[in-house]
Amino acid sequence: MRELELYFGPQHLGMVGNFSITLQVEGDRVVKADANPGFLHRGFEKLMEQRSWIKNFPMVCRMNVVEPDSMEMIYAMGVEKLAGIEVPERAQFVRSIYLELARVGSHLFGLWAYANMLGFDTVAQWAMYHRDLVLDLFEELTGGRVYHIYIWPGGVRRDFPAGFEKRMVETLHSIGGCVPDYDDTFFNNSLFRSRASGVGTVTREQALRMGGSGQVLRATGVPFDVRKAEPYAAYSSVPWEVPTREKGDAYSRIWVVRDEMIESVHMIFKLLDSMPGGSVYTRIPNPFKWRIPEGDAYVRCESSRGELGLYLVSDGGDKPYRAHFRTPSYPHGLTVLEHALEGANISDVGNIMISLYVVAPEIDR
Amino acid sequence: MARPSLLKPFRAVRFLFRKPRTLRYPFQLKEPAARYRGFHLNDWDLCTGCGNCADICPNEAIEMVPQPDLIPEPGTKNERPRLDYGRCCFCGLCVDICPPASLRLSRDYFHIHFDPGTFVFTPRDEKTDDSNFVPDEGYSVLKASLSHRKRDYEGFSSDLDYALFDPQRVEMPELPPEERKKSFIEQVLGYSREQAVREAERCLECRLCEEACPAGLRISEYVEAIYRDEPEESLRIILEDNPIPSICGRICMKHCEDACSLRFRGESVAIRWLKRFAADSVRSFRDALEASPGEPTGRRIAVVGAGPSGLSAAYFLRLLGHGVTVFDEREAGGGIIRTGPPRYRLPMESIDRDVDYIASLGVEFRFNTRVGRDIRFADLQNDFDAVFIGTGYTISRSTRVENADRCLLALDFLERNKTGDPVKVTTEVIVIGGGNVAMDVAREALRLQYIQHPGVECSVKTVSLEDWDQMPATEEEIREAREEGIVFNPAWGPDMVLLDGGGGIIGLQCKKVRSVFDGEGRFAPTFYEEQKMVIPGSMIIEAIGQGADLSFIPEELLKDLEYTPRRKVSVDENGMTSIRGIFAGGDIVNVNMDAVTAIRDARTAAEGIDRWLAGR
Amino acid sequence: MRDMGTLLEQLTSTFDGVRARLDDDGRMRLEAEKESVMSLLSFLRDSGFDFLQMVSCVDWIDRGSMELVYVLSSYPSTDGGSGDLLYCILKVELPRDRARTVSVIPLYECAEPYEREIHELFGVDFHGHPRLTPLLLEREYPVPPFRKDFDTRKYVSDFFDSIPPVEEEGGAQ
Amino acid sequence: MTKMIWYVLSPLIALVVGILLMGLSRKLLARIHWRVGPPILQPVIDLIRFLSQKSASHGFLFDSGLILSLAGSLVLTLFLPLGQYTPMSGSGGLLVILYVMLLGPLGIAFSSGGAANPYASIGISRKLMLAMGYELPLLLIVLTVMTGYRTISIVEVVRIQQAQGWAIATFPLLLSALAYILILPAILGMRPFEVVGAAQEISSGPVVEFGGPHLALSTLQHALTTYIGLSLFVNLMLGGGSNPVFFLLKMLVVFVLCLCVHAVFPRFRVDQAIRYLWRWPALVAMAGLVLTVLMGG
Repeated sequence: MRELELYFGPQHLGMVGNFSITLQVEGDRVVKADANPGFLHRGFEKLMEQRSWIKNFPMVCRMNVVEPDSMEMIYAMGVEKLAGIEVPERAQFVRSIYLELARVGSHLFGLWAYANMLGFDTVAQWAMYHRDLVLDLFEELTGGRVYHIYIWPGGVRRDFPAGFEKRMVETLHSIGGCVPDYDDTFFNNSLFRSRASGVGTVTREQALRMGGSGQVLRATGVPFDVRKAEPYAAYSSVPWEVPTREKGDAYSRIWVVRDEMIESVHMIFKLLDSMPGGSVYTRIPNPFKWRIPEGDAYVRCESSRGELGLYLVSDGGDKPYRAHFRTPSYPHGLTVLEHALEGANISDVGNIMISLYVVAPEIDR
Repeated sequence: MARPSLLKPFRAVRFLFRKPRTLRYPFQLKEPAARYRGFHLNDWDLCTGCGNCADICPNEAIEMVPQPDLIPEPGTKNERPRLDYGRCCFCGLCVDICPPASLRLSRDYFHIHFDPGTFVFTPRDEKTDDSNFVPDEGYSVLKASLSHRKRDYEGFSSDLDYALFDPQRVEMPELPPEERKKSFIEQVLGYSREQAVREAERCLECRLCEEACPAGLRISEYVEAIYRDEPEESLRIILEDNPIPSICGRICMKHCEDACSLRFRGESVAIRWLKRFAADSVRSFRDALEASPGEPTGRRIAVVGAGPSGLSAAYFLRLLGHGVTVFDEREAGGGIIRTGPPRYRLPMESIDRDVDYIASLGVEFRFNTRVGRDIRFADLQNDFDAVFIGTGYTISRSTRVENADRCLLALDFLERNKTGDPVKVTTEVIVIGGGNVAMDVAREALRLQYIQHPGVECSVKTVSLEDWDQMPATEEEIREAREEGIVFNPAWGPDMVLLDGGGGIIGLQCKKVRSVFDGEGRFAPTFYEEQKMVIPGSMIIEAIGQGADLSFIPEELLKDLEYTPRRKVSVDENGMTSIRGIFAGGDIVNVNMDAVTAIRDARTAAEGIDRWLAGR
Repeated sequence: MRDMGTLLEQLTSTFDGVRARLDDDGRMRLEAEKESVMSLLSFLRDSGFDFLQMVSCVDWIDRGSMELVYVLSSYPSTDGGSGDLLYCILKVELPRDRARTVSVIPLYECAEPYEREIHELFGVDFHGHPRLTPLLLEREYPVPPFRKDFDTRKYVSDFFDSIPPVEEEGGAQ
Repeated sequence: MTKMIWYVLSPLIALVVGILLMGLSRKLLARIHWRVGPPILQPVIDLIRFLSQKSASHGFLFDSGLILSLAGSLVLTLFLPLGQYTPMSGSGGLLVILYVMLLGPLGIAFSSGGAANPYASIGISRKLMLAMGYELPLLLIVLTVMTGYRTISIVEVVRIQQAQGWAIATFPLLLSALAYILILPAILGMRPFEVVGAAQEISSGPVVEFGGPHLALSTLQHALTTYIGLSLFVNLMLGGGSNPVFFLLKMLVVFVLCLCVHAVFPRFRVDQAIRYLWRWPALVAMAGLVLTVLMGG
C-alpha cells in the first residue's frame, strides 16, 4: 500500500493545545510518527532571565493551562531552596490541599479531553462541570479561576477565607457522589473498554527507558510518585496510597487517573483534619531589592501528569540566571508518544495522545 | 474495577428528567467570589502616585500618567496609574505592593467595547469618581464595561499580613525612659550595620521622599547604598546635597519620613537614622570621600553665622571654588544647633565632625567674632565680594505677663546647660510652651532635677495654649516627654506669675483657652476669662518662640531691608536680599525654621552668589 | 540500597578529573570533563541512576563556557519500595565557541529531545544524535536564541518592525 | 387535488420535522449533560445565519454534489408514506427507495471529493465503509419484509401492518426489526457509529470544507437523512401511522431511544463498527430472512 504523510494538528479539534504530529500512514496504520512541537513556544525560560524573582511568579503558571498550580509550586520551591526561605507549616498544608485540589481539577480536565476525544460528550460535559466546581473553589480561595497565582515564595498569598474548608468538603462530596455515575457510564462501559483497552500500550520496560513518570509509569505497575519518593509540602504528614495498574495501555492509564482523583480527595480530607494553625507566609525581602545568593538547584514535584522539575540557577543577581523546566509532557509527548503511535490505527492517534495526557504548552514552554 | 457492562451506561439517561445545572447567562449571573481579581479600583484621595504598582507590574501594563488637575504636594505626586488591560494579567502584585492600599481589584470583569482604545484605562473608585459606577438597581450586564461598573464591588484587596513590603521598621535601640531621664547620655543608640541594611531594604525606591526633602537629597540612592552595605558611598551621595549629615542624622525634622509611601499603613523608612548610620559609620569623612574644593576663583565671601545655613553656604561656596570666611560669636561652629538641642539628642562630637569636615575643605572660621561688635559690617562689605547672612533666630520671646521678668528664657536655659554651666533648677519647674523647644527645655529640666536633687520628689509641668491636637511639637517629642514623666497642661494660657512675699515664684496662674487661632488661621488666642487655675511651681521657663536679631546691620542698611508678610527677610531667586551683595538664608528667611530647609536656602544662595559674581 | 558515600569514593577513584561532593540536600554533585561523560554516565546508570530527568544547559558567557547539566535519579523498585533516593547532578563544561560533545541517547533514550532542544537553543552539537533538526522554533537565528548574547528586544524590533502592517478588510473606513 | 398538495407538503414536513428533531436532540442531550442547552429552534437560527454568510466554493462538483444529495433526499421523501399519505405510491416501492437512498451519500461524496481535503476524503471513505456495513443487514431486512408481506410496495406493507399488527410484533419479522434497531444508529449517523462526522478525529469529516450556504444545505440534507432513516423504520416495522400525527409520534419515540444510545456510548473505531455491523445485525437479519422464508414458504 502507498504511504501517506498526514498532519495531525496543530489546528485540530482532537488536540488539547496546539501540537502537531506528522504521521507516516499506510492505509489505516501509522508507520512512523514525528512529534512536532513549538506552536506554543513563548520562550518563557528566556523571559524569566529578564524579570526579577517576584515578577516571574505570575508568569510561570502560564506555562501550563491545565494545571498552573504545580508550576507555581515548583518555582516557589526552587526560589525557596536557593534563597533558603523557610515556609511555615500551615502554608505547607495549604499548599498540599491546594495542589491536590488542582490535581482533581486537572484530572477532570483530562477526563473531559479523553471522553471528548472518544466522542463521549456526556461524560466530557460532566467532568467539565465538576471541574468548574473546583474552579469555583479556586476562585474563592485565590481570586482567579484558571491562573490562580497563589503559591509564592515564602508561602501562599492568602489564608483560607472563613468557611472555606466547609465549602470545599461539600463540593468534594458532591463530586464524589457522582463517582458511581462516572463508573457506570464511562469507566465500566464495555464500549469504552473496547475502545481503550490494548491501545497505546507502553510496557514497563519502555516507560522506564524513556523517562516516563506519572500515570504513564504507574499504569505499568511502578508505584513511582515524587510525593512519596521525595516528599515536599505536607505530603509526608498523612498516609496515602499510590494507585497503580498493570497493563500499561490507555485503559489502565485512565483508571489510574480515576483512582488518583479519589485518593487526592481523601488526602485533602486527611490534610484538613491534621492542619496546624499559624501563619501561611514568611515575608520575602523587598521585591525591588531582592537578590538571591549564587547557586543552582534541581527541585521536583508531582504534577497531575508526572514529575515536574525545575533546574534554577542564580548568579547572585536580582533575576534568575537560568531556569529550565522538566515538564512531564516533554518525555511523554516527544519520546513515549512517538513510540506508542508506531503501528497504531489512525483513529487512535488522538486517543493515545490524550491518554498519555500530553499538554502541549508545557512541552513548548 | 467492576465488570464492564452494556446496560449500566443507560443509567445516565435519568438525567433527562433532572434539573439542569448550568446557568442561563446573562439572565442568571454568578456572583464572583469575594476575593475576585477583576478590574482595578483606585482611591485617588489615598493614592500618592508613588508608582510602586508600575514598577512591580510583570507585564509593564501600568503607566504613571500625570493628572493636570491634581496638585503635587510633599508625599503625593500628581501622577496616577493607568492600566493597559491588553497587557494586564490580573495577578494582583500591584495590590500587594500598594503602600496606602488605594489600589484594589474589583469583582467586575466585563468589558465590551468596539474601540480598543478603551482598554487603556485610568482606574478610580466610586468614592472619587461618580460617573462610571452605578448602583445595583441601575446596573445591567448588557452594558457592562470599564465605564459601567457596579458600586461597592470590591474584590481582591490588600492585606498587611501578605503585603510585599515590610510595614514595621527595624526598631531603633534606645535608652528606656527610666534610664535616659537620669543623664544627658544620647538617647538613641544608632543602628548596627546589620540593622541598617535591614532597614534600608524596606525602601521601595518610589522617591516621594526626595520631592518632599527641602534640600532635595537623593534619598533612595543613599539608602540603596546602605542596603548594598556601602556606607562610604552612601555618605558621598548625602554630602553632595547636605554638608552636615551627622547633625541632620539626629535632629532633622525629616520631612522625607512624613512623605514616605510606607507611612499610611506602617512606619516610614527610618531615613534619618539611616543618614545617621552613614555618617557615624565612616570614621574620617575626608579620607573616605577624598573630596576637594573646586578650582579657586579668587573670590571671597563672608558668611555671618556658623549655624546650619552658614555652614552649608560656606560648604557649597567652597565647593564652587570661592574663598569663604565664616564669622560667629561663639567659640565653635554649629550656631543654634550647638546651643539649642540638648546633648541627649545631639552630642557635641557630632557637630564637631561636620564642622571639622567643612573646615578641612579650606573654609576659614573666625569664632568669637561678633559682627557689629568685633568687626564692622561695613568692613565685610568692603573686604568681601559678597556677604551671606545666616544668623537665625537667637532671641527668646517672653509672654510678658505680670511678673514675667522673673522667668527664665528658653534659649539662655538651653545654652547654659549645653555649654557647661548648668542652671540650678528647683524641684518644681513649669515650662510655658508647646513646641519642640519647650520639650527640650522641659526634658533638660527634668534631667537637671535628677542630677541636682537626687532622691527628691520633683516635677516638670508644661503649659501650652494649644490643645493636644494642635501642639506644634512633634508627636515623638511629646511621647518621649510623657514617657519620662513630664506633666502636660494643654489649652491653658499663662495669666500671671504668682510671687511670694520675698519675690520668689510660687506658681503660675492660667486661664482656659477658648481658641488659639482666629477665623483666618492667624495667631490670636482668646480665653474663658473666668476659668482660672494655679499651677504651683518655683521656677518658670518661657519657651514660646524665638526672634531674629539683625542689630549688627547698620541702621542705614537695615531700613532698606525688605520683609515678607510673615516677617521674614525677603530674598530673590538667587537668595539675595533687597540689599545688593547681601544674601541670606536659614530661619530668618524660611518659615520651616529647621536645619534641612536652611541647607536648601544656603544652596540657593551659594549658587546665586556664584551666578551673581560671574555676572558682575 | 546503595551508600552515596562509597559511591562517591568509587567514582573519584575510578575516574580521573572528576570532582564530586555531596550537597546538603543529599544530591551528589559531579563535575567532569566532556571526554569522560559516556563512561561516567554508563557507570552511574549501572550503579542505579536509571532515570535521566533532564539535560539542561547554562550559558556562562563571562566564563566563556557552556555548561551541560545532567540531572539523574533512580526509579523505585516495582514492589513499592521507597526507592534508593539517589540524586545526582553532573555538570560538563564545554568551550562556548566550540560547543561539541557526544550524544548520550545510547544510554538514556529520553535525552533525545533535550539534546535536540539544546542544539537548537544553545547551539551545542551532539555527535551521534539521529536528528538535530529544529524542535521548537521555525526560523533561523543569527545567534542561538537562548545564549546570553541574544538580545530578545533587539531581535523583536528588528524582525517584527520590518513586517508591514496588515490592512484589515473593511477596517479603513 | 389533495394528492397534489402532498407532493409539496411531504418534503416540507420532512424538512421541518428533521430540523426540529435536530433541535430536540441538542436539547435532550444537553439535559443528559446537565446543561440547559440551546432552544429547540437553534438549528433554524443556525440555518439563517449560515445562509447569510459567504462561503467559498471548490468548483462545479462541490456545488452540484450537494444539490444532488439534497434533491435525492427530497425525492425520497415522496416515496415514504406519511401516515396515510404517500405522494408517489405507484409501483417500484421499496426497490426504488433503496436505490434513491444511495443518492444522498453519493452527492455528499462528490461534493467532498471536489473539496480535496484529506479529512473530507477520510470522512467519505468512512461513510462508504459504514454504508457498506449497514447496507448488508438493511438489504436482508428489506428482503425479509418483502418476502414476509409478499409485496415490494411500501404502501402495501404499511396497509398490511395496519390490518394485521406491526411487523415488530409478528414472529419471524421480529428478528428483522431487532436487526434494524441494531443498525438504526448507523443509518442515522449516531453514536456508537458517529464515525463519519467525528469532530475530534477527522474534524467533522465530509463537512469540513462547507461554510455558509453550503453548510446550510448540508445541514438540511442531514435533517432529511434523519427523517428518512426514522420514517423507513417506522413504516417497515412499526406499522406506519393511521394519520401523520401518529406517524410522527412514533418517529419521535424511536428518535429519543436512539438519542439515549447516542448519549451513553463512545464512538467505535471504523473497523470495530464494520465488524460489529457485519456480525450481530447481519446474523439476526439473516436468521429472520431464513425463518420467514421457511415459515412463509
